[in-house]
Amino acid sequence: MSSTPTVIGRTREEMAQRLAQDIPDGSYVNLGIGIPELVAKFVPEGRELVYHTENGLLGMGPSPEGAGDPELINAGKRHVTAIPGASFFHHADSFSMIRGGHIDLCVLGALQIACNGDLANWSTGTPDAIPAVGGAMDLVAGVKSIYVITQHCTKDGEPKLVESCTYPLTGCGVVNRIYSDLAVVDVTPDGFRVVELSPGVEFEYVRERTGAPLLPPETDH
Amino acid sequence: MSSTPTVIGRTREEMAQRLAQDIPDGSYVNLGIGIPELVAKFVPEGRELVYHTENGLLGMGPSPEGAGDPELINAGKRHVTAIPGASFFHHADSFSMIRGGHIDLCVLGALQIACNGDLANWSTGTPDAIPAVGGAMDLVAGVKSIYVITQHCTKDGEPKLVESCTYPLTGCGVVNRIYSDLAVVDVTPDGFRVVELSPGVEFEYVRERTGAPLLPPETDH
Amino acid sequence: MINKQIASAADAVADVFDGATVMIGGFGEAGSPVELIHALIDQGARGLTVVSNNAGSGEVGLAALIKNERVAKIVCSYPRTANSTVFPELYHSGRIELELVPQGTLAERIRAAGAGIPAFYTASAVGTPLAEGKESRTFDGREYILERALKADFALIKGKTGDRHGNILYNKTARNFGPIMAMASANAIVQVEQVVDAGTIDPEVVVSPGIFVQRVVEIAEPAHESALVAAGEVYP
Amino acid sequence: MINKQIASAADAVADVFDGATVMIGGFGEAGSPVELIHALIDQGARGLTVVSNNAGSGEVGLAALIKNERVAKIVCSYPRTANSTVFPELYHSGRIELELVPQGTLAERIRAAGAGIPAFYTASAVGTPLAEGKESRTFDGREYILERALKADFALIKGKTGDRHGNILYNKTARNFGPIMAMASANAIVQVEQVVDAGTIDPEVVVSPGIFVQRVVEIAEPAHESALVAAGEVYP
Repeated sequence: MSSTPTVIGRTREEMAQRLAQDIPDGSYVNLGIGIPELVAKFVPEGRELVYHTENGLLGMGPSPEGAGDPELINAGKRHVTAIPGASFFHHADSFSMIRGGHIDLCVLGALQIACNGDLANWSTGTPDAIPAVGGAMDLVAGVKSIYVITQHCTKDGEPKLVESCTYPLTGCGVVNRIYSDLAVVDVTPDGFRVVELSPGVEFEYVRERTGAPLLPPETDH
Repeated sequence: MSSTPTVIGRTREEMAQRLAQDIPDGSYVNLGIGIPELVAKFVPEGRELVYHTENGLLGMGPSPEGAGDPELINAGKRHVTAIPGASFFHHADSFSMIRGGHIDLCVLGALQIACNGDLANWSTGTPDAIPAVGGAMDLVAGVKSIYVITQHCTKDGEPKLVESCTYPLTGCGVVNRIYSDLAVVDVTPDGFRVVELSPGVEFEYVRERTGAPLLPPETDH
Repeated sequence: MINKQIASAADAVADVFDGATVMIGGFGEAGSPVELIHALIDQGARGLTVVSNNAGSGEVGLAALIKNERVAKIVCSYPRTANSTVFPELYHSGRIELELVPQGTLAERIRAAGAGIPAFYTASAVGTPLAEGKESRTFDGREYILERALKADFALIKGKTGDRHGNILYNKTARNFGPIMAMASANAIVQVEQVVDAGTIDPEVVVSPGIFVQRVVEIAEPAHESALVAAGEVYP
Repeated sequence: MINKQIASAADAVADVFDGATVMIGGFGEAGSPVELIHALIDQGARGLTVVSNNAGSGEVGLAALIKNERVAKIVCSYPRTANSTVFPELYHSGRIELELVPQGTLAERIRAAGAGIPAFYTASAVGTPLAEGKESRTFDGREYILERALKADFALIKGKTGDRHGNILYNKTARNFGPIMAMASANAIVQVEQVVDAGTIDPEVVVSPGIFVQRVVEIAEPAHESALVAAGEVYP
């Protein structure tokens, strides 16, 4: 078995692709900066999603071909486009959409997720870091469903799915589901439960890399 | 003296005209329903005022000649026009202008005004009346200056300027100045003070028709 | 694909349930969604809590809904109207409950619900009978009262132009409560004179972004309440 | 006659005083009023409290204002930027104070000030370090924190088109904080590419009604921050 692949589980693109399958047609979606942004590329044919970017655009389209408009950007400050049917609005209206529960889904990255749904994704809490939170706390407090897309472990091999977050929280009990390289994991009243293992990944392998009790997939009855 | 005039003091038009002299150029003004509406006709040449109507129009113009638009109305539900430079907006934005202190002056009618500036102008408190308040409480709480335009006494000869309102209040300590048929009266920390008597009206005559102590005009020093 | 256009007013209000809270746009007749209200009368839901600035006039539109005793309670700033005996009659005989709210507080409570703000402080109504029983608190030396958000199950709104995304433009002062009631309602139903293709409305001028609107109905030539009242019409 | 147009950016910011609270529009470079900020640097006011979503980039615009040590405190949601060492340097050496506010709470606090709401409740930041020391309260079984309105003496805003009444249109996502900062500031100063005759802007599409704007300055060809940074420019 010297041909064991060096990569086990899903790549970033595959994680984004897997998550994209679970977004219902017609959803209003806010995609965080980084891997979450990849999700838009993988939405299955025939589904129409409307993307919200908190800096004041509903109906965000992909990055423009050629030169962009420095006044048409997304929350990550990248040049984007507006689809037919888009609208621009000010920040208070934009966060009314978020805080008021009008957005169906937000996809975010994470530093840590606790088994009660607590999320830490804005600060490592180190004293020399410049604290910066942006709209993360508003998104997790207001959007109907919060999906996290993340590597299962840090680069140092530490679990990101934990009993209790050690980093400063973004929100309490807010995460609904995690799409990692190793598995799709739901946050349930009983804690983490695997919904689906990535191809070629064993439950035990994921359990060992999870910092809190992990329930196996529910068997069909 | 059998030629004593039956009308003493200012007519409704003259009250409106007198008040109009005191509105500075460039003011944002909300005019209540009834006599206050007359004020717009008497603004001195060379002054530009911008009229706000709480149902969503800044830059209200006069009633249209000919048929009006049933969807272009003022707070009194009368057909109006919009001046060049006008804007339409929704009710939360409209009352942000009011509550946020952006409007310079509101002119209102009154049932009673107390010498501490309390105003009653929305209900006689009779049990069979249908209570209806509209925007009056928001206006008196939010607009920078509140001028009342009113007959000095009721049709039954009862004073409207009183020690303490017996009718339900619209707001506490909100009235700055009263323009009546008999006088212009300021609400001061010391109570009612005549600023100016109407032509041909004696101070004593006004004092007798005022239900609270009335201070004479301050003499020039 | 997203397509919020509904074939008829009847279809658009089909699921309004007994006891629902229904916001109804309009300031007087401007912005009053007459056709949607008539469809709601036909639909038959009862025991409604209606949130609307006024209580209608004549015996059409909102006044007809009240006259037909579908409204258990109205939340309103100014239920007194020149041309209606409908509300006063039911009110005096105790067949309709009234919650009287200052107009700006009404607007802000609705906006708060749409914006996810459960409660806020305002100086409006402090020291008046409408502040009785409300919590009060001083900030920077001024007294304020606490007001709660006001949300609804449905909103009936009159716009001018819409598209399949639910983007809405309004006409002049008929805009009034429409945009905020759309925000505050689980199901915002908007009648417009014309449904246009997505992209026809400039994104810079959209008044109600589609996310706040669930259903759009085309009513090409909406009736004006004042014309119906002048003609002595009675609905149904 | 009402004419809010001011001849120059310098004239428009002439009365900004030491210690003033100044809101500065923009999300990243979109909507950043570079020319007004540079005029403020030239003007010389110090000890400012700046309210702005970010802390600027490079050594132009907001970053230059900070670099020149005019800012005693910044109220901000995301002061970390790709192309600036200016804020981190001053922050680490204790020469600038930071009040970190979640972006939506920042927007709502600004809007509240403009709307005459002294305080409101929000669920954002509940249970996080940014809720420490804040009052909390439960409504309908959910916990919220109390947030206060945030007002300013001046606002520097970038619009696209204006008129003598102060009506303003914005450009795409450069709208962001402009309309609410105008509401919340005693003196809202807006630079626009073009001042047009009153009546040119359709009253249906006005974004900032003139009542919220005190001064309008025409800057026909405003600089883009990213272009200045790419060119290595430093102000002054």
